[in-house]
Formats: sequence, structure tokens, C-alpha cells
Amino acid sequence: MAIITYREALNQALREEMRRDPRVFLMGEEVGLYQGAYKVSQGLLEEFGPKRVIDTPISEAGFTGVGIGAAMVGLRPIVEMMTFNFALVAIDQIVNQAAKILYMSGGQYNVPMVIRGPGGPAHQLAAQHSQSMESYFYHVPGLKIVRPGTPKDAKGLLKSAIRDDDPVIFIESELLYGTKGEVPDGDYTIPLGVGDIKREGRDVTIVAYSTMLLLALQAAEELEKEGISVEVVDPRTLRPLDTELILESVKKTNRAVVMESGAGFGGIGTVIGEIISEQAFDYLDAPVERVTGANAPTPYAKNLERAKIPSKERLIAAVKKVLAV
Amino acid sequence: MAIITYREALNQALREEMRRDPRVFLMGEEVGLYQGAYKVSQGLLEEFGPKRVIDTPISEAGFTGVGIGAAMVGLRPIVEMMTFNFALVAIDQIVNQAAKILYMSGGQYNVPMVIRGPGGPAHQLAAQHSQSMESYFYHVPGLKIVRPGTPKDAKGLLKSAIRDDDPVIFIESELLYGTKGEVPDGDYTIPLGVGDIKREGRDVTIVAYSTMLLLALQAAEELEKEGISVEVVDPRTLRPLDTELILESVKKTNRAVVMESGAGFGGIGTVIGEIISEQAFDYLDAPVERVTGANAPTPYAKNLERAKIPSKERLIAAVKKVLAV
Amino acid sequence: MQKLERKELVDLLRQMLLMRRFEEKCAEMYAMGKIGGFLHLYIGQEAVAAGAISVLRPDDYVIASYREHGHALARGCDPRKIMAELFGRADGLCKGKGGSMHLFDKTHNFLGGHAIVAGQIPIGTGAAFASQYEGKDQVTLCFFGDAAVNQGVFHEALNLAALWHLPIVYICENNRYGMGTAVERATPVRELYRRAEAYGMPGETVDGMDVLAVRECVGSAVERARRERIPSLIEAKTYRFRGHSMADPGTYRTKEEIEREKQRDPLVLFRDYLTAEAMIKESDWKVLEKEIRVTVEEAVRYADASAEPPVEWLCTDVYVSER
Amino acid sequence: MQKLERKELVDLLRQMLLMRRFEEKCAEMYAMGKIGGFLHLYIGQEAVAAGAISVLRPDDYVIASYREHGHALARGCDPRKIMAELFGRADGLCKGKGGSMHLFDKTHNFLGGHAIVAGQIPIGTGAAFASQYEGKDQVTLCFFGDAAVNQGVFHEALNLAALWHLPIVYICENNRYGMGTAVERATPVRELYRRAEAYGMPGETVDGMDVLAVRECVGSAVERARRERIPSLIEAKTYRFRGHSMADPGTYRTKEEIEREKQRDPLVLFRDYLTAEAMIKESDWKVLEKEIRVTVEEAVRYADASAEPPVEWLCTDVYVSER
Ligand SMILES: Cc1ncc(C[n+]2csc(CCOP(=O)(O)OP(=O)(O)O)c2C)c(N)n1
Ligand SMILES: Cc1ncc(C[n+]2csc(CCOP(=O)(O)OP(=O)(O)O)c2C)c(N)n1
Ligand SMILES: [Mg+2]
Ligand SMILES: [Mg+2]
Repeated sequence: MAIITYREALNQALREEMRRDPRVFLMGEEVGLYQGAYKVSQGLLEEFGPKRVIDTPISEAGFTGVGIGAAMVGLRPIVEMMTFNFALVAIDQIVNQAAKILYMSGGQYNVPMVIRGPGGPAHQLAAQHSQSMESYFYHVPGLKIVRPGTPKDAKGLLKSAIRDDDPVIFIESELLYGTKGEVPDGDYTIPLGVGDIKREGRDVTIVAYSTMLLLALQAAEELEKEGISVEVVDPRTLRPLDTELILESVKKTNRAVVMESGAGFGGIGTVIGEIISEQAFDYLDAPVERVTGANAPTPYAKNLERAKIPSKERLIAAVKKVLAV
Repeated sequence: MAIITYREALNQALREEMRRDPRVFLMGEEVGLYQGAYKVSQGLLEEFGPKRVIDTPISEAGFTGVGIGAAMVGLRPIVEMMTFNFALVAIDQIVNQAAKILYMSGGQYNVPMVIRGPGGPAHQLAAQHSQSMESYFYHVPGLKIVRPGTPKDAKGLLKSAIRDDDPVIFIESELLYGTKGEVPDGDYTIPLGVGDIKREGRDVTIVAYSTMLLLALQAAEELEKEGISVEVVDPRTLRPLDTELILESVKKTNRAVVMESGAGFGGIGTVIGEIISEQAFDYLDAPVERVTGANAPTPYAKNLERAKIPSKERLIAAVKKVLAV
Repeated sequence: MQKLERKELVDLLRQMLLMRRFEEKCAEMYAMGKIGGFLHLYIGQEAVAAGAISVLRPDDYVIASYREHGHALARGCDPRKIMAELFGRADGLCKGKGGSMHLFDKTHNFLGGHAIVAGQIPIGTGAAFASQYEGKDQVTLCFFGDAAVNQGVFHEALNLAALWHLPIVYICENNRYGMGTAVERATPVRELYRRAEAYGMPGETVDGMDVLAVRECVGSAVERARRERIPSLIEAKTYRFRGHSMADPGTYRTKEEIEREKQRDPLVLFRDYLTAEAMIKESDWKVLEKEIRVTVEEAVRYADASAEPPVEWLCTDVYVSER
Repeated sequence: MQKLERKELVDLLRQMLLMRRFEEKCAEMYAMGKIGGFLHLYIGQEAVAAGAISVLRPDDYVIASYREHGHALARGCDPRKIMAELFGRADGLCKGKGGSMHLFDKTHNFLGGHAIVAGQIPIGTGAAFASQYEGKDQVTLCFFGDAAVNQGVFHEALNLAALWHLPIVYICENNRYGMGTAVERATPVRELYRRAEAYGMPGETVDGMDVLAVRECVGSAVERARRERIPSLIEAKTYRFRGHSMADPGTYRTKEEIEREKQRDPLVLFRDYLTAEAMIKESDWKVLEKEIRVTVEEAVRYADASAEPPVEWLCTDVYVSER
């Protein structure tokens, strides 16, 4: 086990998969010469050359479509969105083409493609650059959605995504790139659709992923001191969602708090909350609590941004609410 | 009260608002010379001329942006999407610009604009033309989302949408254009954010809108004969959502079935289901049931399409399930 | 290009005739309710697909819009399976899941019909990218309408193809209308092939009613793409004799205009040319007509006999793992 | 265009100097952590915004990208309110909600800084549409970078403007890089103004380091737009002396290249020109420098003194009714 950053973990996954399979290539803005806007692709141009590490003009719809066409005829493209916010200009290609071609063609053409890049709020990037982009994708049949929260998960899940035969939306986070964690040595993968108990506990379940996972773990630590035992469930992939794992945990703890960093109305927290409410109805001792971002675009000012995004304090309050303490 | 079609009701709303306010104009593909792909704009070119009824090239992102800019400086554009599926090529303009400009400008520039057109499945139009497009919009702070189900609502809500000072996503339905209903005489509006009890009942609440509303009313009629009294709540607007009305009804009937025509995972039914589960927790005698489209793109074949979309039969079964009969 | 043998010429004629009669039958079947959804006929434009696709090798790629019956037939897809698809049957090209707007055929490298205007343009560009990536000398033909050139992805894709020297030929079928909107109401520069200049790409126009002219023009472009990796934009001037789809009231153009254009029916022009060149006789034509009639009837019979797709297929083919 | 009076020339110089010193201060403030987020400096490009915007009337519209401090200053927005916005304070132009990439100022018809590359192009086109709709003779200036021309909405918007004869001037500030990507690595046709041909629109290029040349060129285009409703695309050749944003390591271009380009510093060129023309003396320059220093310091003081926006503002301005 080595301790490396989330960024390095992603870089290793890209590198190892490109070594393993010559059909895998990386395409996007600044992925080559610049070494990646967030340096995730550092060194890849040097190792694999400009044929496989391809800098593009700013034409997200265009090069996403190129990825789709290349995938249909046998390549395995990885398309980088410099940040996932920019996927909105390419979303027709993703939703109307990538997600549906297998189905429309009656199973003839699949689209083995990964679209990856950072998403969610970072540091004062304001409204157009701080969106929880998974909301646009997880309800689309035909897409798989991954949101890894640790270096280990980032590497193992990216490798699975690259080897997957369907289009995968893989959303990283600017705020996680520099975080460190243990990563197994050698080649390993983590299957899509399998969640992970990041911390075991008895009294309450917190469901959280990506940056919110870190907050959840911190809150759990603090609550421990007050004698509250928190289980933290990280779904890791949102589609397929490991419903079973979430329900199992809630059936054990009988109480649930669901976190998400995006605006609250209609976000993934709603989906998870609803699954718990409906499918663990008889096990719940209190209604599911949700801790979400405020219902507003993300503001620039530091203090407003802080207020916009869920905090540890609000999470702890929610836990205490479901526990009625 | 006249009995007119949903299409005529929309046409009247457009016509009356264009007469009332010279800043209102209609722009989109085939809205003028062709009289509208679905004839919603029939006769408007003749009455208002090409300055105010504007045929565009196929450039949804471009002309949506034109609408936004025009709205910022004082006009009140109505942008027609020939079908809402095509809004995906324009979604960056809608989400990153229209929805956020008021906020980013600190309240200086508002975007009084309606984006309208039919959405949801129609008759065998297959995967790219049969999507429940509200899923892309209702979670976005800054947008309002309307989905009228009757001619009366269509007219009253469209007039409100046009007079509204924020961007409004107004999704009609190919399948409703020809349906008829009573519409009040003269000028009237229906406020955005106010739901409507379309049928009163005691035993169970069905929440449904747009084409699903019609199914719900049919099912209610049938269930009546079996002695089951169904209340049908039509939210009409999804954002703002009339949560109060829904909860009130559920608190009375203690049982709820939520319908939506789109694929089930993460759709609006989830949102409404979760609101009920959490906020009427203590009133529910059974978990909320959901009746949704199958989790697949929409197929072309008639029999598969029928199986894809929720049916009256499935709705009735769900009602019986929550009633445990 | 090499001069064509008689057999090849007659094959081209046969293909155009097949497209014509096949789609006339489609219109009938639509009226009978056997075909549903949107149905966009290619009648009047047959010379474009026939001429262009005739220069390809089997390993080349073809991609098109929702108006793609002609391209699928020219590519050699089985008419029976196409008709079954239009009927929404289990034996359809796409198991009945795609329908008229979404014919795909992997066995013929036919990358599909696509129903978001211009959506197929970057995808076709991606197929050409793959050929280059793998060092193969395949070429992609990417078809779209005159209205598609006003979409953003047209612009993005052509810029990428020119920048990266991709082996692709873009064929804009200018039938003078995007639905009810005449080209001159959609863009100020009516010579659509001139859009190529913005990308430093060769742009050419060709009479889309003349199958041999199309063949010649596309043939050179395909060679350029195959040997020198130079992409091209070709504008084929054509006309659709029917409405945009079966639902089109057609009020935006005059009967006179349609009649005038029909004087240049590509099928008649080519038949007359071959007759004048003494390549075919009246009797040959009759034989051809009969042969095609049999093919089309056989397609309908096949489609009719095919079962509806089983309901369990509704949720297959969403993910490969569940295929 | 009319020849400028001394006062007008000095005003232009003052404006460019203000942009320069203001942004040098921004860089400092960023290093001190008083400014957060992304910060894209305009240093090196000042002649473009100064020259172009100087020909406008107050009722004309201006819209720009995220690199818009210069445009906002040239348009007359209060430097104090800009700085307060960058500090994320309540007295900022946008109450601290927008930040560096989203300066808006309704009192100056400044339609904002926009951070989705090319996203502002159709929006500016919409402002011009509104002027035409209302029969007003306003003109819109729409600024964007060299990389923005490869986005689909650039294409769609220019086609619409040309088709509808909208009173707009598109100004492409070609600073030779989109982030780390040189123009020639992003498009095969490097003369970006030639993209105008695809829309039958006048396209011109101008030395973006020469404020008077920019003024002249944009001035003619603005007149054309105002009087004849002819839109134009102008490519101003310029260079940014700093990184793409504060985070840019700048490895994609050489120090020599930067030094060479700095020889044509637009501020120095213009100062030297005015000196050579005996329009200003060394002492005038000193006075100007001092005046600007005071302005910039005053802006920082104002921003520092301004309170953080109250937390209750988080959810206001989402909808007008809740404004
Ligand atoms: C993005 C998008 N916008 C609008 C439509 C609706 N629509 C379908 S075909 C069509 C006209 C296309 O015309 P053209 O490109 O000339 O092709 P043709 O139909 O003439 O073959 C329109 C507007 C669509 N399918 N996709
Ligand atoms: C759609 C989109 N893609 C990518 C980005 C990230 N990005 C921001 S600025 C930029 C470069 C833009 O270059 P150019 O248009 O030349 O303007 P300049 O920064 O040189 O002023 C990129 C890639 C973005 N903001 N929006
Ligand atoms: Mg056409
Ligand atoms: Mg640049």
C-alpha cells in the first residue's frame, strides 16, 4: 500500500489502462502539452505521444461526439471535461446519442467511453463553475455515474469505468485532487455499482459521497466523542446505485441522514432519501433527514459560498435531530 | 365558458399576451410561415407580422441565447422548442446563463423569458424524441417549470409564465394538443406554484400531471365503481412545487401514489414521493407507491412503447397496493 | 474515376429504383397504420445516396440523419429487415427499437440514422478519427441536410476534421428546405459548400439529381480522404418530392415548384440516359421493375410475418451487461 | 473617423493606464488572499477594450468573457465597485455574488462577464436583436477570445446576426492562446476574421496593440452596424503578458516569446506615440500615474471597508419575486 493523492491515483489509472489497452486514448482541452488543467494527465503525453493524448479546441460537443463515434467502431475513448460544468454544451451528445445508441441499434453498437473531469463546488468559482453536475445524468437510462471520494476508489473505479462497455460519467472533484490516501499496489479494480461502508456504526447512517464524504467522516469522529456511533455509507456510484447496502445499513441503525453538496430540490439526496423512506419504511424511527446545499446558484463571496455548501455543523445538527438528542 | 382544445388555449394565450404587450414576441423553428410544427402558433404570423413571429434556422443554442440577451435588455421573448428534446443542445444557455444571470449580476439583470414546446413521449417517436425533459430543469435554482394538463391550465399558466419576470420552462405535450376542455372567457391567469385538486376523494391521493393526469382521472373513475374514493392532485408547476397542497391531501387520505411518465430512477416522482415520505411521515398508513415509466430509453415498437409508459392498469394496481386491497 | 461497366450502371439504376419503390410502399404502409411515428421519405433524392455510397468499400463507414432509408438500402442493408424495423417487429434491423429514424446495421458498417439535427456529424467524425487512429485507410461518409449546417456541432466537427486531417467526406443534401424553411431563410450564404472555406477544407457542389455526377464528385473526395487524409464538404443540390414527413401540409412551397423539380426526377433522368446510351432497353426496365416489385413485396411479407418484439426486450440493450 | 482632440487622446491613455495599474493591484491582492477564485488578467490587451469601447454611446451595449476587468473599466464602471466585487463584498458591482468572472453593470449597459467560453456570443446577439426590434440605433460590442470561435454557439450566433442584419460588432481578441493551446493547434485557418466569410459578413483584422488602430477599425464597424445594420467580425491581434489565470504555470510558451511581445506593450506604444506627437510630456505622464495610483488605492480602500454580504443574501436574487 502506498499513500498517494487522489490526482496521482487517477493518473495511475489512466496510465495503466493506456498501457494495457492500445485502444484507450485520452482527449480533451489541455490534457497534453499543458499536462491537464488540474494535472491529472501529467506525463501522459510524454509516455503515449500525441496520437493517444489529444489536445482539442474548445468544442466539447464536437469532441464528445468524436469520442462516441470512435467508441462505436471499437476504440475506448476517455474524454476529459476540463470541468464538468462544460459538459452542458455537450449534453445532447451524451444523453441523446451516447446513452441511447445501444438501445436504438437494438444492441448492435455499444459506446464504451468514459467522460471524466472535476465537478461540484471548488473555491469561489461562482455560479457557472460550481455545479453538482451528476443531477443532469443519473436519471438517464444508458449512463453509469461514478463519484469517487478517496484515492483508492478513484483509481479502482476509473479502471473499471475504462474497461466498462457502456458510457460512464466519472465526476472527480477539484477539492479532492490534493487529498491523500492508501492505494493498493498493483492492478486492482472496484466494480461499478458497489457502495462501501467507510465507517461502521450503530446509531445512525450517513450517506455521503465525494467531498461530502470527508465532511461525514469528520462529523462521525466528533459525534463519537459524544457517544454517538455513526455509520458512513459511500455509494461511490450513483447509477447503478447500491441500494441494498444503503438499506442494510439503515435497517441496522434505523435512522438516516443523506448528504449532497448541490442545491436541495430534486437532487440525488432526494433519490436516496426516497429509496430509504419507501423501502425501509418499517425500520425507520424518524423521517430521513437531508443536508443539502442551499437552493441558489453558487455565489462568489467566500462567506456566502461557505453558507451555500453543507457544513459539518449542519450535518451534526441533522444527526442529532434524527436521534432526537 | 367555451370548450376548446389545449392547442387553441395555448394559441389564445400567445395571441392575447402579444396583443397586450408589444415587448412579447415568439421565436423558433417553423413558428411563422409553417404555422408551427404542431400548429400552436397558427395565425400569429398573419396577425403580428414577421417582426414578432420569427422563424429561425435550426440553431437552438443560438436563438435561445438571443432570447436571453433580448430579455436582459427589456423584451419578453417566448422561445419555442419544436419539441423539448431539442432543448438539450441549448441547455447550457438555459442553465448556465438564463437561470443564473439574475444571481450573478446581484439582482441587476433579470431574464423574463418563456421557453416552451411539447415534451414527453408521443406516438412511436422513439428514444431521441420521447423524453420527459422536466428532469433536466426542475432541480435548477433560477428556473420555474410548468407542465399543464388541461386547456384551462395551459392558457392561464402560459399567460402567467409570459408575465413572469424569471425564465420559465413551459412543457406541453403532443398528446394533449387535441384534447378539449372548458376554458373561462376573457383574460385570466393561473399563478405559477399553485397546484390543483382535479378530483376530490377520501381514500388515497394520486399525484399526477400532464398526460399522466388524464390516466389518473380515468383510473379514479374506475376505482370509484369499486368503492374506492381517489383524490387526484395536479401540481401543474414543478418548480415552485405546491408542496402544501400535496401534503394536505395526503394528510387527509393517508395514502399516496405518485405518477410520472419518465423513467423511474431519479425522476420528479422521486422528489414528490420523498417530500411526502418525509413531511407526512406520521400520517402515512403505507409507503408511497410510485408508478413510472420503465428504466429504458423509449422504444419505437408500438407494443414496447405501450409497456414503457405507465398504464391505467398499473396505476390501479398501485392504488390497491397502498390500500392493501 | 474509372468508367463504369454496364452491370455497374444497371446496379445503380436498380438501387435507385429499389429506394423509390420501397418508399412508395412505406407511404402506403404508413397510411394503413402499419408504420408509425415520423416517416421521412427520401423520394427525389435517391441519386445522392446511390451515387455517393457506390464508391465505398465494405469496410468504410456511413452515417446519416433520420431520412436514411435510401442510405441504408444503398449500403446493402436487407430491405426485409428495414421494413420489419419500420413495422416495429422483432426481426427488424434494430429489433423494432429504433424505427424509421434509427436504422443501424453493424454488418454493413452503417452507423445509424440520427434524429437530432446534425447530431450525427461529430459521431461520423469520430468514426473517421478511429480509422486514422488505427492506421486504416477506411473513409467515412457523413450525410446531413441543408438545415444541419446551421447547428453548432456542424461547425465544431468540421473544424476538428480539418485540423486533424480526418478521412471523412461530409455530404450536405441540399433539398432546399429544412422542414418548411427555405435555405435562404436560414442562412445568408446560400452556397452551402462555401462553409468549407472557414476550415480550409475543399468544398464542392454537385448536381444531386445526376447519379453519375454524384458518383464522380464523391469518388474524388473519397480518394482524397483515403490517400491524403483530406476531408471535404460536398453540397449535393437535390429536392424532396414529398413532404418533410408524412404529416407535412406542404404549404410553404408551390405545386408548380414541385412539378418543375419533378422534371428532373433522378430516377427518370438516369433511366433515360441509360436508354439513350443503349445500355438498357424498355424490356430491361420492365424486368427491373418486376424484380424490385418482388423484393418490396417480399419485404412487406417478411415484416408482416415477423412477431412483435417480446415485452421482455423493453429493458434489454440499455446496458451491455444486460444485453 | 474624426481626429481626436488632445483631451480624448489623454483619456484613452488614462484608461489604459487605469486598467494596467488596477490589474497589477489585483494580482497583489490575489497573492494576499483578498481575491479568490479564478482571476484572469487583461494585461497586454488593454488597447482592444480601450480603443473599441471608446467609440460607443452610453446607450450601446457591451458584453464580454470572464477576462473582462478591462472592458468594465473602459465602459466606465466604478473601479471601487469592481474591486469590492473581486473582494466578494456587499458593495461590489454584483453584491459579491459574481466575482471576477461575472461583472455586470446595468447603469452602464454592461451585460456582464461570462465564464462559459463563447456563452456570451448569442446573448450579445440578443441585445442587438432587441435594439433592432425596438427600432433603436444602439450597437452591441461582443468580446471573446480566439478559442471561442471553435464553439458551436459562435457559429450559430454569427449566422443569425448576418441573416437578420443585427447591429452588432463581434470582437475576437486573438491573444494567440486559449489557455495553453496556440491558435494554430485549435484551427486550421489561422486568420480568424476569415470565419466571417461563412456568413457573408465583413471580417477585418487589426493590430490590437495599437489603440488608435482599434478605435478606427471598430469605429467604422460600429457606424456600419448603427446606420446600415451590417454586423462585422473583427479580429484584434494582441497578446496577454500574464498567464491564462493566476494558476497558469505558462510552460506552453517561451520567455523569449513573451519578452518579444512585451516590446509592443500597448500602453508604452501609446505613451511614446503621444510623447512623440508632443501631446504629452514626461510630467503629464507622472501626473497621470499619480492620479491612477490614487484611484486604485481608493478602490482597494473602498473594497476593504466594505462589509461581507449578509448571509441572508445567499438566497435572494434567485428569482425576481424574492429579490
Ligand atoms: C436539434 C433539432 N432541432 C429540430 C429538429 C426538428 N426537425 C427535424 S428534421 C428538421 C429539418 C431538417 O432539415 P434538413 O437538415 O434540411 O434535412 P431534410 O429534412 O431536408 O432532409 C427539423 C427542424 C430536430 N430533429 N433536431
Ligand atoms: C465551454 C468551456 N470550455 C472550457 C472552459 C475552460 N476555459 C476557460 S477560458 C479557456 C480558454 C479560452 O481562451 P480564449 O477564448 O482564447 O480566451 P482568453 O482566455 O485567451 O482570453 C478555457 C479552455 C470554459 N470556461 N468553458
Ligand atoms: Mg433539407
Ligand atoms: Mg486567447
